[in-house]
Amino acid sequence: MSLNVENPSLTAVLAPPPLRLIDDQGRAVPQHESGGFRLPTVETLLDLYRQMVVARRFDVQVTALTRQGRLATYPSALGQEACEIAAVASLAPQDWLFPTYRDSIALLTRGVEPKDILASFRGDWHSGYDYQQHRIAPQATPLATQALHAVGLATAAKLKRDDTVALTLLGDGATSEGDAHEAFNFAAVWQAPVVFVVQNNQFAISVPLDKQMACRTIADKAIGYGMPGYYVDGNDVAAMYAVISAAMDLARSGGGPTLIEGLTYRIEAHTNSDDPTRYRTTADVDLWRGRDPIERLEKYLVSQGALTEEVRASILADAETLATTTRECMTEQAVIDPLELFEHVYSTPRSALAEQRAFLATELDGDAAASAIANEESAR
Amino acid sequence: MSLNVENPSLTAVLAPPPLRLIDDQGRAVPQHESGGFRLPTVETLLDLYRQMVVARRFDVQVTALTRQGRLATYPSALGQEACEIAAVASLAPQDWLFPTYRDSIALLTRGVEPKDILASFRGDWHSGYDYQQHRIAPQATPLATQALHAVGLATAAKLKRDDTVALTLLGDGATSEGDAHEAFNFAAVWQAPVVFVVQNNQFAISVPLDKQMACRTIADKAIGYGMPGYYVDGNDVAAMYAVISAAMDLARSGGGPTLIEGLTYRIEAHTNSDDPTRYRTTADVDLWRGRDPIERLEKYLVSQGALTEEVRASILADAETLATTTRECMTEQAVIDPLELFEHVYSTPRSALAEQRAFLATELDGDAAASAIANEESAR
Amino acid sequence: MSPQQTLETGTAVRAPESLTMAAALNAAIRDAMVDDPTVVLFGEDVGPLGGVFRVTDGLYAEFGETRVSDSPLAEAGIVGTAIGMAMYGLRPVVEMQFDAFSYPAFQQIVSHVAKMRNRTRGKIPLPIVIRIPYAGDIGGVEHHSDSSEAYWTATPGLTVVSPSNPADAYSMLREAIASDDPVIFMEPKSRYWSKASLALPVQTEPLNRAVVLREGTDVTLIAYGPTVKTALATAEQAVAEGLSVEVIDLRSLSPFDDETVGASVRKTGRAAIVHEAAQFGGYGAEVAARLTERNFFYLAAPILRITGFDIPYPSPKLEEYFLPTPDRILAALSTWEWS
Amino acid sequence: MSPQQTLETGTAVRAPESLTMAAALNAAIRDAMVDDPTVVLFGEDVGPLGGVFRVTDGLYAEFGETRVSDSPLAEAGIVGTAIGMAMYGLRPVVEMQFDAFSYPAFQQIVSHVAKMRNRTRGKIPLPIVIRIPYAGDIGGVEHHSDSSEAYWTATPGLTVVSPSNPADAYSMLREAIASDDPVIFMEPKSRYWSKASLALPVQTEPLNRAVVLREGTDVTLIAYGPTVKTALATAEQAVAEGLSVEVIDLRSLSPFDDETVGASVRKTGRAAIVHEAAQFGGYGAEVAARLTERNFFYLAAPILRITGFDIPYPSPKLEEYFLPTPDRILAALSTWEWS
Ligand SMILES: Cc1ncc(C[n+]2csc(CCOP(=O)(O)OP(=O)(O)O)c2C)c(N)n1
Ligand SMILES: Cc1ncc(C[n+]2csc(CCOP(=O)(O)OP(=O)(O)O)c2C)c(N)n1
Ligand SMILES: [Mg+2]
Ligand SMILES: [Mg+2]
Repeated sequence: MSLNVENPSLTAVLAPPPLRLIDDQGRAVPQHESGGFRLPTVETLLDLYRQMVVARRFDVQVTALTRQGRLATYPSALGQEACEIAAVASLAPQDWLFPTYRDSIALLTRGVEPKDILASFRGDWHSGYDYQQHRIAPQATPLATQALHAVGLATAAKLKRDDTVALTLLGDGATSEGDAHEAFNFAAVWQAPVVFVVQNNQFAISVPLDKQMACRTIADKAIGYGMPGYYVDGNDVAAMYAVISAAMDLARSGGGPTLIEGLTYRIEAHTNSDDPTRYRTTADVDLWRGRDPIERLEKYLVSQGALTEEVRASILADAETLATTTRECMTEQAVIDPLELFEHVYSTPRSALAEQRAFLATELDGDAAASAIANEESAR
Repeated sequence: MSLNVENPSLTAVLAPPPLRLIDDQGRAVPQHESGGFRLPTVETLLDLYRQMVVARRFDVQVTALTRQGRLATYPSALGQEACEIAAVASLAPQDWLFPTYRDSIALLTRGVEPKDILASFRGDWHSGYDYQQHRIAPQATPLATQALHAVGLATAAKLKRDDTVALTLLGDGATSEGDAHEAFNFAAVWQAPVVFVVQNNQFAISVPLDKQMACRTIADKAIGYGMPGYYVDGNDVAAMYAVISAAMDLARSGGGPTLIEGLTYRIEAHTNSDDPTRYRTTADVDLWRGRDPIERLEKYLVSQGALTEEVRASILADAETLATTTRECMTEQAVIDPLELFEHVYSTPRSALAEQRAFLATELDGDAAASAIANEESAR
Repeated sequence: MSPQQTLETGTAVRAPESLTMAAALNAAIRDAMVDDPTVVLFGEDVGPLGGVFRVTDGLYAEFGETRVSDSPLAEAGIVGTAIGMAMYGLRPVVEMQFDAFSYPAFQQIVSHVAKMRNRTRGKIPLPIVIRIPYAGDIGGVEHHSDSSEAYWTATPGLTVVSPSNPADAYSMLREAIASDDPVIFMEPKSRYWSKASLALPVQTEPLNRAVVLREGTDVTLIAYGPTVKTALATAEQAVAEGLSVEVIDLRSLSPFDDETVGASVRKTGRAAIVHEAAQFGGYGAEVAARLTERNFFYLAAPILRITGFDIPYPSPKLEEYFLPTPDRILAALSTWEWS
Repeated sequence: MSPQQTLETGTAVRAPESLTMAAALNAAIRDAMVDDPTVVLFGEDVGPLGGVFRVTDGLYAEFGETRVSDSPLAEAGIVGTAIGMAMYGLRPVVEMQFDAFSYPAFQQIVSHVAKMRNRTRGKIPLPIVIRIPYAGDIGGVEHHSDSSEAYWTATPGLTVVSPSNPADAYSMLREAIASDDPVIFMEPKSRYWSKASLALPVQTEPLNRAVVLREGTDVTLIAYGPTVKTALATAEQAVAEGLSVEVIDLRSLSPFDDETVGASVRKTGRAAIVHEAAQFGGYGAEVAARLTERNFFYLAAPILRITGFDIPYPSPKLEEYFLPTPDRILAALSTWEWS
């Protein structure tokens, strides 16, 4: 598999073209080239469009806040909206999502409040939303580890005869980890109702795909586990949605796991502390800017007469409202009690932790007393 | 992939038949069914036969010694001789072998003395042969870990422009480990001169293949790494030898890694402490006894007039000589100095270890003195 | 066997029978599974084979594939999927076949099992039991005799326990399965075949408490898992030397029962800790350090550690030189100045 | 920059320049690669990017793909292949991107890197350096601030070191690469940007020795890596309180320099160890236990451990409450009875 996507002849020799339902120019792909998948309805696509636009606005806003130093870190998904939104849109309410650090817009799309998403990135606590309510696991940092959690949860649901499916997002780099392999294999052997969506953004931080794997496509890996695999244009939300939804249905009906690769690109740096000019050219980035998933769908929707100026304006207004909410939530300082550090490590109380908590409490009291005295003195 | 090999219709649906050059009845497979591989010469096959017979005699002998409680443990490879011997026979002198606990007969075939093979199984030391001389890594117990070592060594050889190839043996169960995946992937990305030979004996201790993986064949896994994969009848030494040799040539000429699956069966228990009646039927074992790799080749060689009674007698004599050597080496007690415990942990001396060594030395002296006194007393 | 009374757990009390530790562990899992349909068991060879040490013998036959299953051979996979199951309300009991084979699961254990509850502000507890047969003295080949407790006890978020006898094995495992916290349950291999007469379901001391197994006045000997037997033998042997040895079985390694052990040390003024693992950075360091910190002015002598040497666990023919013995322990105690 | 003399290593002495610890580490790898063609470097993002901390900056450009390379993203793979390379005569230097991301390599490190030499009776040494950026105080999100030293120091067969300043960073890394033993080289992230003026190639104390960084008479304060700075600040602050603090930088965690540290403790009669990792089962336990064992009758008070709490490393906004500070250290010292 080659990173060198500008060279279509090379890519063509090595891998089949990814599945598309809407092409680069925003035109519907002929039925016979669509691998048996059907283009979602215009209503569905319009909804996906709205979610992508809102998600991007959020992403851009948070990136800006991060540049201002207001967040500890933020991994942007700019350019990957089609994968992220299609994944979330394919979930039924009872399904679970297992995201990574990169998938904040997936959380947003599933209804998590900006302030709760940002809690971890601004350093308040390691993770900050209601997992049960949203049915979203904490965003995972240790790569590919969450894929196993997804398989376990899906298997538990199957054992309980619930019709819950788990969907997990992974990066291309993460597929190299042993945990990814074990997750794929356990899922296939146990016929777990789980869907693996690999966002192949062609880089693991600075490492390009051809130093990461030598297979034609990531989807090919599915063969070695005995599950279906799909190689999809990850900037075509229609295709991603159609394929993921089909996989969810398959899983829900007892058909086991599916591996889906969405070929896409990360437009922003890996995180704010990354310098992508060290490992890729502006030309490469520009090429992929030109393949923008939102613009592509926009062309299609406009061509269908579905995206009127009115609708567009209302979507943009939604996006702006969200951006405002996002900025505003950063002005409220979360109240974090240092003594909470000791609260959640165990459910069974431990005397040693109680001692350490008491120690910190005394220290804090001392500090408070000291600063009270200092304040008094300076007030004099 | 199904364990239920008695049901050919099922297997046939799920997987292609494994590659064979000599069939169950000892007949050469027609050229057009041999996947482009050529039957080795009769001389080569006769040599492989001799090595298999000798190896089996060793294995039977060691199993007997183990039953007598003379070894801590011994994992037998009875029934898997075609894989083991074909692998070793495909090695050039400069090549390295990375075996597991199960592959003692591979060591034997590469020239390691019985006493040096058995050092670890009788509990003298963790491993006991000359690695550099034989170019064999220590037999690995933590599953699949050695596959990564093989890839590393092969890559080092490539960097040094040596024409060394590394071959590693793995079990079917071991392919489930994350390390196997990482080894396959590193090898493919780095185009390392390494050959992976998976002995699919259809069990990982008690766990049958269908609880281990859901793919058609283990060889299929190669697709997901972008390397060639071969599904071979692991009881046909001719096919195993032809395929492994071709893979070694490919690796040596810069063509990168190959994954080879040999479908075989472990006739004995997993180790002497295993009770296989708990997880498989005698009928199953008998079925596979009937597919014996040595008998199959014997039929072929006899049909070719290559295995005369004279030759057979000389081979059996060789085997008996080896069995005798093996029994005899068990009567010599290896001299193991407890103080050697501290010798090899680090190359840089450590005062704490020197102290502990001195402590043990004093203790041993004390014991010696005490038993000397006791002896004296009892002599009085 | 007539039911005598129904405990809270719903398990009837059975007549006393002679049970090995392996059988007691087996009974504990079985009873927990009967009482609580959310308890599931999986791992390598735990199904039809009943585990390489037969701890799960018969459970597959009794509970079937949905509750007891052989997993693919991958330890990170086992622990990682157990995490997902626990997130969905199950209580997985998983087995690492031998101690050293828990290492592939290290990341899942340290970065997730130990931290999930804290990460989620208590919202995702992980009631998982990870059973690890550990330690040596069974003539095992390399990688089959490791003592890995120090890795787990150094990890905040884990509860680490080790029974030394069949009664505790039963009681502690039941409590571990019932706990909402993840528990690393370390089973001393060399004690699997030790026997006791038990009327199940037996309940011993709470999971987080140490017990004084034998009272004494001169020295506190602290042990756990496989070395408890050694410590008791030492105490017996010490009588002849006029030494009164108090023996403590820690049972819980993390948390450490400061109260029970501290009281003993303050009484005797001398203490030694015995374990199989290497000394440097071993669990005994924590025991010695914290007891000294908290009871320094009661101590007549430094706390000693009688442990394995700072080397990898040796091959079968050499393990006798490695393992702490009563003689070695008594010799160590005699290095103290006894004024 | 004019060559002044050619050392044994073949590296010319350069004029003094101001270098960060990251730059000193970079120079050490570079010089080692120039001197020894068997040194190779690989890991995640160590190539064109130069590592996420830029420790390998420029090396890919200078030495090319055959000696410096980005590997697939798999830590067991990185360490496992390094083992194979070392078996074939190379000296791999590999990077674990952040401390917690060394955990997937745990089995390869503990069961092979640490044990290969012993297993083979010295016939297969493994000259591998595993660089691990560790510890916190950089406002990192979860998993980016772990202190994992206790896992490695509890493992016989590993050498574990940690520099606290640029000069040691250079010298110790050169020595680690030259060592025939595998070395876990722990780099304190928060000190990467600390500077010193150095004339490379600089050679400081031998790899296995601790150094007394500041002499004092009342207390020995023992630190390593990130907390050395804290310890020095404490000593400075203590002057005002009339307390003379001796500061020791351990440098080598395993082996432990009993001689140097023991001498100091016997002199002062009081000691405390400072580290970021949690206290329970942390490396400080070994330090306290062994110093007490060996120097009990010189001690006027128990050895204290001023460390992180027994909790997972906290989120950025809470790390200030977790990390040992001079105030906290001085407060701890004041709990001793100072007669
Ligand atoms: C086990 C582990 N190793 C290393 C890292 C450090 N790391 C964080 S993101 C990253 C690259 C991941 O690439 P990919 O999986 O393609 O996801 P992407 O960031 O492109 O979305 C690395 C190496 C980690 N988080 N976990
Ligand atoms: C990492 C690891 N986990 C578990 C084990 C225990 N174990 C030893 S052999 C074995 C089964 C291996 O099966 P397979 O790979 O098929 O090889 P076979 O024994 O059939 O040759 C298991 C589970 C181990 N050695 N290493
Ligand atoms: Mg990526
Ligand atoms: Mg097998």
